[in-house]
Amino acid sequence: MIEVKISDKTLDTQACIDKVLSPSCGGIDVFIGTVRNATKGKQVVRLEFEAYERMALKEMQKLGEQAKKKWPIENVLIHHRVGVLGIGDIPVVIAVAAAHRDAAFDACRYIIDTLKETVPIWKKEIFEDGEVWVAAHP
Amino acid sequence: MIEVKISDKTLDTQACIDKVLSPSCGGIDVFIGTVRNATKGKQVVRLEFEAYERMALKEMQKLGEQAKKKWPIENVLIHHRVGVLGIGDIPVVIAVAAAHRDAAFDACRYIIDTLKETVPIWKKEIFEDGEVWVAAHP
Amino acid sequence: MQVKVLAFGIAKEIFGSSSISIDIESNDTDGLKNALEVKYPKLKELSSYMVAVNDEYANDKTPITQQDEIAIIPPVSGG
Amino acid sequence: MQVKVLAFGIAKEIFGSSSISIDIESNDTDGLKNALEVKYPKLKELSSYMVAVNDEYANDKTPITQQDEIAIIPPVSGG
Repeated sequence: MIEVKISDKTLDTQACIDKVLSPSCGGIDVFIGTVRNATKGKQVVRLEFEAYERMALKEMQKLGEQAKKKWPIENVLIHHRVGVLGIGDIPVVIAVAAAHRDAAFDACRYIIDTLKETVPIWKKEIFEDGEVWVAAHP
Repeated sequence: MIEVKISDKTLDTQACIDKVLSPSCGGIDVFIGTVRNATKGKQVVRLEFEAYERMALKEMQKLGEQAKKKWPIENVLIHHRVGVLGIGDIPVVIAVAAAHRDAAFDACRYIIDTLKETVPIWKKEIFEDGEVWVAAHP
Repeated sequence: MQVKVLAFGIAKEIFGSSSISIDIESNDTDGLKNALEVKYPKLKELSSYMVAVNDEYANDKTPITQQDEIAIIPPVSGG
Repeated sequence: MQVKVLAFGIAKEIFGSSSISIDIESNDTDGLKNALEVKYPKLKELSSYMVAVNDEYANDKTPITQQDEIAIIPPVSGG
Protein backbone atom coordinates (compact mmCIF):
# COMPACT_ATOMS: atom_id res chain seq x y z
CA MET A 1 0.00 0.00 0.00
CA ILE A 2 1.12 3.54 -0.77
CA GLU A 3 -1.00 6.38 0.60
CA VAL A 4 -0.22 10.04 -0.08
CA LYS A 5 -2.25 12.99 1.12
CA ILE A 6 -2.06 16.77 1.33
CA SER A 7 -4.38 18.31 3.88
CA ASP A 8 -5.15 21.65 5.47
CA LYS A 9 -6.32 19.85 8.63
CA THR A 10 -4.29 18.65 11.61
CA LEU A 11 -2.42 15.43 10.75
CA ASP A 12 -3.44 12.49 12.94
CA THR A 13 -0.27 10.58 13.75
CA GLN A 14 -2.01 7.60 15.33
CA ALA A 15 -4.33 7.21 12.36
CA CYS A 16 -1.27 7.30 10.06
CA ILE A 17 0.40 4.54 12.06
CA ASP A 18 -2.75 2.43 12.19
CA LYS A 19 -2.97 2.57 8.39
CA VAL A 20 0.46 1.01 7.79
CA LEU A 21 0.20 -1.74 10.42
CA SER A 22 0.08 -5.23 8.96
CA PRO A 23 0.28 -8.74 10.42
CA SER A 24 3.24 -9.54 8.16
CA CYS A 25 5.24 -6.49 9.33
CA GLY A 26 7.48 -6.48 12.39
CA GLY A 27 9.01 -3.01 12.14
CA ILE A 28 7.43 0.37 11.60
CA ASP A 29 9.44 3.55 11.35
CA VAL A 30 7.59 6.83 11.62
CA PHE A 31 9.00 10.26 10.97
CA ILE A 32 7.09 13.23 12.34
CA GLY A 33 8.16 16.73 11.40
CA THR A 34 7.15 19.45 13.83
CA VAL A 35 7.37 23.24 13.67
CA ARG A 36 10.31 24.40 15.76
CA ASN A 37 10.17 27.61 17.79
CA ALA A 38 13.40 28.92 16.29
CA THR A 39 15.48 28.74 13.14
CA LYS A 40 19.13 29.77 13.16
CA GLY A 41 18.58 31.25 16.61
CA LYS A 42 15.69 33.43 15.48
CA GLN A 43 12.25 33.09 17.10
CA VAL A 44 9.61 31.74 14.70
CA VAL A 45 6.02 33.05 15.00
CA ARG A 46 4.39 30.68 12.53
CA LEU A 47 4.93 28.85 9.23
CA GLU A 48 2.84 28.94 6.09
CA PHE A 49 2.94 25.95 3.76
CA GLU A 50 1.78 26.01 0.18
CA ALA A 51 1.69 23.12 -2.30
CA TYR A 52 1.32 22.67 -6.04
CA GLU A 53 -1.08 20.03 -4.96
CA ARG A 54 -1.58 17.81 -7.99
CA MET A 55 2.11 17.69 -8.82
CA ALA A 56 3.10 17.29 -5.15
CA LEU A 57 0.83 14.26 -4.80
CA LYS A 58 2.36 12.79 -7.96
CA GLU A 59 5.90 13.33 -6.63
CA MET A 60 4.93 11.87 -3.24
CA GLN A 61 3.48 8.82 -4.97
CA LYS A 62 6.76 8.46 -6.91
CA LEU A 63 8.69 8.56 -3.63
CA GLY A 64 6.59 5.74 -2.28
CA GLU A 65 7.11 3.71 -5.45
CA GLN A 66 10.87 4.35 -5.47
CA ALA A 67 11.12 3.31 -1.83
CA LYS A 68 9.19 0.10 -2.50
CA LYS A 69 11.57 -0.69 -5.36
CA LYS A 70 14.68 -0.02 -3.29
CA TRP A 71 13.70 -1.81 -0.07
CA PRO A 72 11.53 -4.78 0.97
CA ILE A 73 8.80 -2.67 2.58
CA GLU A 74 5.07 -3.30 2.59
CA ASN A 75 3.19 -0.11 3.42
CA VAL A 76 4.15 3.54 2.95
CA LEU A 77 2.17 6.57 4.04
CA ILE A 78 3.14 10.18 3.35
CA HIS A 79 0.87 12.93 4.68
CA HIS A 80 1.76 16.60 4.32
CA ARG A 81 -0.02 19.57 5.81
CA VAL A 82 -0.58 22.92 4.11
CA GLY A 83 -1.80 26.26 5.45
CA VAL A 84 -0.81 28.17 8.57
CA LEU A 85 1.03 26.16 11.24
CA GLY A 86 2.04 27.22 14.74
CA ILE A 87 4.91 26.03 16.92
CA GLY A 88 4.59 22.30 17.62
CA ASP A 89 2.19 21.67 14.74
CA ILE A 90 2.98 18.77 12.42
CA PRO A 91 3.74 19.55 8.75
CA VAL A 92 4.59 15.98 7.76
CA VAL A 93 4.12 12.36 8.83
CA ILE A 94 5.85 9.50 7.04
CA ALA A 95 5.18 5.93 8.15
CA VAL A 96 6.80 2.83 6.68
CA ALA A 97 6.03 -0.75 7.66
CA ALA A 98 8.25 -3.68 6.73
CA ALA A 99 8.82 -7.26 7.77
CA HIS A 100 12.21 -6.21 9.17
CA ARG A 101 13.18 -2.90 10.70
CA ASP A 102 16.28 -2.03 8.62
CA ALA A 103 14.21 -1.58 5.47
CA ALA A 104 11.65 0.53 7.33
CA PHE A 105 14.35 2.86 8.71
CA ASP A 106 16.17 3.19 5.37
CA ALA A 107 13.02 3.82 3.38
CA CYS A 108 11.54 6.32 5.83
CA ARG A 109 14.73 8.36 5.89
CA TYR A 110 15.04 8.24 2.11
CA ILE A 111 11.49 9.49 1.72
CA ILE A 112 11.83 12.51 4.00
CA ASP A 113 15.26 13.41 2.59
CA THR A 114 14.00 13.20 -1.00
CA LEU A 115 10.65 14.86 -0.26
CA LYS A 116 12.55 17.92 0.89
CA GLU A 117 14.36 18.02 -2.46
CA THR A 118 11.70 17.15 -5.01
CA VAL A 119 8.13 17.63 -3.79
CA PRO A 120 6.69 21.02 -4.81
CA ILE A 121 5.75 22.31 -1.39
CA TRP A 122 7.00 25.62 -0.02
CA LYS A 123 7.26 27.04 3.43
CA LYS A 124 7.43 30.64 4.54
CA GLU A 125 8.83 31.37 7.96
CA ILE A 126 7.22 34.30 9.72
CA PHE A 127 9.28 36.10 12.36
CA GLU A 128 8.38 39.07 14.58
CA ASP A 129 10.17 41.39 12.15
CA GLY A 130 9.71 39.84 8.75
CA GLU A 131 9.21 36.69 6.73
CA VAL A 132 11.18 34.51 4.36
CA TRP A 133 10.49 31.75 1.84
CA VAL A 134 12.82 28.99 3.04
CA ALA A 135 15.62 28.06 0.59
CA ALA A 136 14.48 30.59 -2.03
CA HIS A 137 17.67 32.65 -2.05
CA PRO A 138 21.34 31.63 -1.98
CA MET B 1 14.26 13.85 29.07
CA ILE B 2 14.79 10.10 29.12
CA GLU B 3 11.80 7.91 29.95
CA VAL B 4 12.03 4.13 30.20
CA LYS B 5 9.20 1.80 31.08
CA ILE B 6 8.38 -1.89 31.15
CA SER B 7 4.69 -2.66 31.18
CA ASP B 8 2.32 -5.61 30.94
CA LYS B 9 -0.34 -3.31 29.43
CA THR B 10 -0.86 -2.31 25.77
CA LEU B 11 1.67 0.35 24.75
CA ASP B 12 0.04 3.63 23.71
CA THR B 13 2.00 4.89 20.69
CA GLN B 14 0.32 8.28 20.56
CA ALA B 15 1.00 8.90 24.26
CA CYS B 16 4.66 7.94 23.68
CA ILE B 17 4.93 10.45 20.84
CA ASP B 18 3.19 13.19 22.81
CA LYS B 19 5.73 12.76 25.62
CA VAL B 20 8.76 13.49 23.43
CA LEU B 21 7.29 16.48 21.55
CA SER B 22 9.00 19.75 22.32
CA PRO B 23 8.81 23.27 20.84
CA SER B 24 12.57 23.20 20.23
CA CYS B 25 12.42 19.92 18.26
CA GLY B 26 11.71 19.71 14.55
CA GLY B 27 12.20 15.99 13.95
CA ILE B 28 10.81 12.96 15.75
CA ASP B 29 11.65 9.44 14.77
CA VAL B 30 9.53 6.65 16.20
CA PHE B 31 10.21 2.95 15.97
CA ILE B 32 7.33 0.59 16.64
CA GLY B 33 7.97 -3.11 16.86
CA THR B 34 4.99 -5.32 16.14
CA VAL B 35 4.45 -9.07 16.44
CA ARG B 36 4.67 -10.64 13.00
CA ASN B 37 2.45 -13.53 11.97
CA ALA B 38 5.40 -15.62 10.82
CA THR B 39 9.08 -16.16 11.50
CA LYS B 40 11.27 -17.94 8.97
CA GLY B 41 8.13 -18.93 7.10
CA LYS B 42 6.56 -20.55 10.15
CA GLN B 43 3.18 -19.35 11.45
CA VAL B 44 3.40 -17.70 14.89
CA VAL B 45 0.53 -18.20 17.35
CA ARG B 46 1.71 -15.76 20.04
CA LEU B 47 4.82 -14.42 21.76
CA GLU B 48 5.67 -14.35 25.44
CA PHE B 49 8.02 -11.66 26.71
CA GLU B 50 9.81 -11.80 30.03
CA ALA B 51 12.14 -9.20 31.55
CA TYR B 52 14.67 -9.05 34.36
CA GLU B 53 12.86 -5.87 35.10
CA ARG B 54 15.15 -3.87 37.34
CA MET B 55 18.24 -4.60 35.25
CA ALA B 56 16.35 -4.10 31.98
CA LEU B 57 15.22 -0.64 33.09
CA LYS B 58 18.80 0.18 34.06
CA GLU B 59 20.10 -0.95 30.64
CA MET B 60 17.34 0.97 28.86
CA GLN B 61 18.25 4.10 30.81
CA LYS B 62 21.89 3.58 29.78
CA LEU B 63 20.83 3.36 26.13
CA GLY B 64 19.04 6.69 26.46
CA GLU B 65 22.09 8.26 28.08
CA GLN B 66 24.48 6.85 25.47
CA ALA B 67 22.25 8.14 22.66
CA LYS B 68 22.12 11.60 24.23
CA LYS B 69 25.92 11.63 24.43
CA LYS B 70 26.37 10.50 20.84
CA TRP B 71 23.77 12.74 19.14
CA PRO B 72 22.22 16.16 19.72
CA ILE B 73 18.82 14.84 20.74
CA GLU B 74 16.45 16.25 23.34
CA ASN B 75 13.95 13.61 24.40
CA VAL B 76 14.14 9.81 24.38
CA LEU B 77 11.40 7.38 25.31
CA ILE B 78 11.78 3.59 25.43
CA HIS B 79 8.73 1.52 26.39
CA HIS B 80 8.80 -2.28 26.33
CA ARG B 81 5.93 -4.66 26.83
CA VAL B 82 6.07 -7.95 28.73
CA GLY B 83 3.60 -10.82 28.96
CA VAL B 84 1.63 -12.60 26.26
CA LEU B 85 1.35 -10.78 22.91
CA GLY B 86 -0.72 -11.72 19.87
CA ILE B 87 -0.09 -10.96 16.19
CA GLY B 88 -0.03 -7.19 15.60
CA ASP B 89 0.57 -6.34 19.26
CA ILE B 90 3.37 -3.90 20.03
CA PRO B 91 6.33 -5.16 22.10
CA VAL B 92 8.37 -1.95 21.85
CA VAL B 93 8.05 1.76 21.13
CA ILE B 94 11.08 4.02 20.86
CA ALA B 95 10.59 7.73 20.25
CA VAL B 96 13.38 10.26 19.83
CA ALA B 97 12.93 14.01 19.37
CA ALA B 98 15.70 16.31 18.17
CA ALA B 99 16.09 19.77 16.71
CA HIS B 100 17.12 18.15 13.41
CA ARG B 101 15.98 14.87 11.95
CA ASP B 102 19.32 13.18 11.26
CA ALA B 103 20.12 12.91 14.96
CA ALA B 104 16.63 11.55 15.69
CA PHE B 105 16.96 8.83 13.02
CA ASP B 106 20.49 7.83 14.06
CA ALA B 107 19.67 7.71 17.76
CA CYS B 108 16.40 5.80 17.34
CA ARG B 109 18.05 3.14 15.20
CA TYR B 110 21.00 2.85 17.58
CA ILE B 111 18.65 2.36 20.51
CA ILE B 112 16.60 -0.46 18.96
CA ASP B 113 19.72 -2.18 17.56
CA THR B 114 21.48 -2.03 20.94
CA LEU B 115 18.37 -2.87 22.96
CA LYS B 116 18.18 -6.16 21.09
CA GLU B 117 21.76 -6.94 22.13
CA THR B 118 22.00 -5.76 25.72
CA VAL B 119 18.65 -5.36 27.48
CA PRO B 120 17.70 -8.45 29.51
CA ILE B 121 14.34 -9.19 27.94
CA TRP B 122 13.50 -12.55 26.40
CA LYS B 123 10.90 -13.66 23.95
CA LYS B 124 9.45 -17.09 23.40
CA GLU B 125 7.79 -17.80 20.07
CA ILE B 126 4.84 -20.15 20.28
CA PHE B 127 3.95 -22.09 17.13
CA GLU B 128 1.15 -24.58 16.50
CA ASP B 129 3.57 -27.43 17.11
CA GLY B 130 6.02 -26.15 19.66
CA GLU B 131 7.80 -23.18 21.13
CA VAL B 132 11.27 -21.68 21.16
CA TRP B 133 13.19 -19.07 23.16
CA VAL B 134 14.48 -16.78 20.41
CA ALA B 135 18.28 -16.69 20.02
CA ALA B 136 18.87 -19.16 22.86
CA HIS B 137 20.57 -21.83 20.78
CA PRO B 138 23.17 -21.61 18.00
CA MET C 1 2.73 32.39 -28.52
CA GLN C 2 1.11 33.43 -25.29
CA VAL C 3 1.14 30.91 -22.43
CA LYS C 4 -0.41 30.81 -18.99
CA VAL C 5 2.03 30.16 -16.14
CA LEU C 6 1.17 29.07 -12.58
CA ALA C 7 3.32 30.36 -9.76
CA PHE C 8 3.92 29.16 -6.21
CA GLY C 9 5.84 30.31 -3.17
CA ILE C 10 8.18 33.19 -3.83
CA ALA C 11 7.46 33.04 -7.59
CA LYS C 12 3.88 34.02 -6.82
CA GLU C 13 5.18 37.07 -4.95
CA ILE C 14 7.59 37.97 -7.75
CA PHE C 15 4.80 37.75 -10.34
CA GLY C 16 2.32 39.44 -8.00
CA SER C 17 -0.16 36.71 -8.91
CA SER C 18 -0.66 32.95 -8.75
CA SER C 19 -1.12 32.85 -12.51
CA ILE C 20 0.16 35.07 -15.31
CA SER C 21 0.08 35.13 -19.09
CA ILE C 22 3.26 35.85 -21.02
CA ASP C 23 4.37 36.03 -24.65
CA ILE C 24 7.27 33.73 -25.53
CA GLU C 25 9.43 33.72 -28.66
CA SER C 26 10.68 30.13 -28.77
CA ASN C 27 8.01 27.61 -27.81
CA ASP C 28 9.98 25.70 -25.19
CA THR C 29 11.00 26.01 -21.53
CA ASP C 30 14.13 28.01 -22.40
CA GLY C 31 12.02 30.50 -24.33
CA LEU C 32 9.68 30.74 -21.35
CA LYS C 33 12.53 31.32 -18.89
CA ASN C 34 14.03 34.05 -21.09
CA ALA C 35 10.74 35.89 -21.35
CA LEU C 36 10.04 35.56 -17.62
CA GLU C 37 13.50 36.76 -16.60
CA VAL C 38 13.16 39.86 -18.79
CA LYS C 39 9.79 40.76 -17.33
CA TYR C 40 10.57 39.58 -13.73
CA PRO C 41 14.33 40.03 -13.21
CA LYS C 42 13.99 39.03 -9.52
CA LEU C 43 13.61 35.43 -10.74
CA LYS C 44 17.35 35.50 -11.43
CA GLU C 45 18.04 36.22 -7.75
CA LEU C 46 16.60 32.84 -6.67
CA SER C 47 18.93 29.98 -5.77
CA SER C 48 17.39 28.19 -8.74
CA TYR C 49 13.98 27.49 -10.21
CA MET C 50 12.45 24.82 -12.37
CA VAL C 51 9.67 24.68 -14.90
CA ALA C 52 7.04 21.98 -14.60
CA VAL C 53 5.04 20.94 -17.65
CA ASN C 54 1.90 18.92 -16.94
CA ASP C 55 2.95 18.14 -13.35
CA GLU C 56 6.41 16.90 -14.29
CA TYR C 57 9.77 18.61 -13.93
CA ALA C 58 10.87 19.69 -17.40
CA ASN C 59 14.42 19.69 -18.74
CA ASP C 60 15.95 22.50 -20.78
CA LYS C 61 14.32 23.07 -24.18
CA THR C 62 11.25 20.98 -23.41
CA PRO C 63 8.64 21.98 -26.03
CA ILE C 64 5.51 23.61 -24.67
CA THR C 65 2.09 24.29 -26.16
CA GLN C 66 -0.82 26.42 -25.08
CA GLN C 67 -2.60 23.27 -23.93
CA ASP C 68 0.10 22.37 -21.39
CA GLU C 69 -0.20 23.22 -17.71
CA ILE C 70 2.98 25.19 -17.03
CA ALA C 71 4.25 26.09 -13.57
CA ILE C 72 7.27 27.83 -12.10
CA ILE C 73 8.79 25.84 -9.26
CA PRO C 74 11.09 27.89 -7.01
CA PRO C 75 13.34 25.94 -4.58
CA VAL C 76 11.07 23.59 -2.65
CA SER C 77 11.06 23.57 1.16
CA GLY C 78 8.45 21.10 2.31
CA GLY C 79 8.76 18.66 5.18
CA MET D 1 29.69 -20.80 49.77
CA GLN D 2 26.05 -21.19 48.79
CA VAL D 3 24.59 -18.49 46.54
CA LYS D 4 21.11 -17.75 45.29
CA VAL D 5 20.81 -17.38 41.52
CA LEU D 6 17.92 -15.81 39.57
CA ALA D 7 17.06 -17.28 36.19
CA PHE D 8 15.17 -15.90 33.20
CA GLY D 9 14.01 -17.14 29.83
CA ILE D 10 15.42 -20.49 28.86
CA ALA D 11 17.66 -20.54 31.96
CA LYS D 12 14.53 -20.66 34.09
CA GLU D 13 13.41 -23.72 32.15
CA ILE D 14 16.84 -25.38 32.44
CA PHE D 15 16.89 -24.81 36.20
CA GLY D 16 13.20 -25.72 36.51
CA SER D 17 12.77 -22.61 38.68
CA SER D 18 13.13 -18.84 38.57
CA SER D 19 15.53 -19.01 41.49
CA ILE D 20 17.92 -21.69 42.72
CA SER D 21 20.60 -22.06 45.40
CA ILE D 22 23.94 -23.61 44.52
CA ASP D 23 27.26 -24.35 46.25
CA ILE D 24 30.29 -22.81 44.56
CA GLU D 25 33.96 -23.52 45.17
CA SER D 26 35.62 -20.32 44.02
CA ASN D 27 33.70 -17.20 45.04
CA ASP D 28 33.53 -15.53 41.65
CA THR D 29 31.52 -15.71 38.42
CA ASP D 30 33.80 -18.39 36.97
CA GLY D 31 33.26 -20.56 40.02
CA LEU D 32 29.54 -20.03 39.68
CA LYS D 33 29.52 -20.95 35.98
CA ASN D 34 31.52 -24.12 36.65
CA ALA D 35 29.15 -25.25 39.38
CA LEU D 36 26.08 -24.46 37.28
CA GLU D 37 27.38 -26.27 34.21
CA VAL D 38 28.07 -29.40 36.24
CA LYS D 39 24.58 -29.42 37.72
CA TYR D 40 22.78 -28.12 34.56
CA PRO D 41 24.82 -29.31 31.55
CA LYS D 42 22.14 -27.92 29.17
CA LEU D 43 23.53 -24.45 29.95
CA LYS D 44 26.49 -25.37 27.74
CA GLU D 45 24.16 -25.88 24.77
CA LEU D 46 23.13 -22.21 24.75
CA SER D 47 24.63 -19.83 22.19
CA SER D 48 26.10 -18.03 25.19
CA TYR D 49 25.05 -16.77 28.59
CA MET D 50 26.15 -14.04 30.94
CA VAL D 51 26.15 -13.55 34.67
CA ALA D 52 24.75 -10.33 36.10
CA VAL D 53 25.82 -9.17 39.55
CA ASN D 54 23.65 -6.49 41.15
CA ASP D 55 21.94 -5.63 37.86
CA GLU D 56 25.17 -5.23 35.90
CA TYR D 57 26.78 -7.57 33.39
CA ALA D 58 29.78 -9.18 35.11
CA ASN D 59 33.10 -10.04 33.47
CA ASP D 60 35.00 -13.26 34.05
CA LYS D 61 36.23 -13.78 37.62
CA THR D 62 34.07 -11.04 39.10
CA PRO D 63 34.01 -11.69 42.87
CA ILE D 64 30.61 -12.51 44.30
CA THR D 65 29.27 -12.59 47.85
CA GLN D 66 26.11 -13.96 49.41
CA GLN D 67 24.76 -10.41 49.58
CA ASP D 68 24.93 -9.87 45.81
CA GLU D 69 21.92 -10.31 43.55
CA ILE D 70 23.12 -12.82 40.99
CA ALA D 71 21.30 -13.66 37.77
CA ILE D 72 21.88 -15.85 34.75
CA ILE D 73 21.28 -13.97 31.50
CA PRO D 74 20.76 -16.25 28.49
CA PRO D 75 20.92 -14.62 25.01
CA VAL D 76 18.53 -11.68 25.11
CA SER D 77 15.80 -11.31 22.50
CA GLY D 78 13.75 -8.24 23.33
CA GLY D 79 12.42 -5.67 20.90
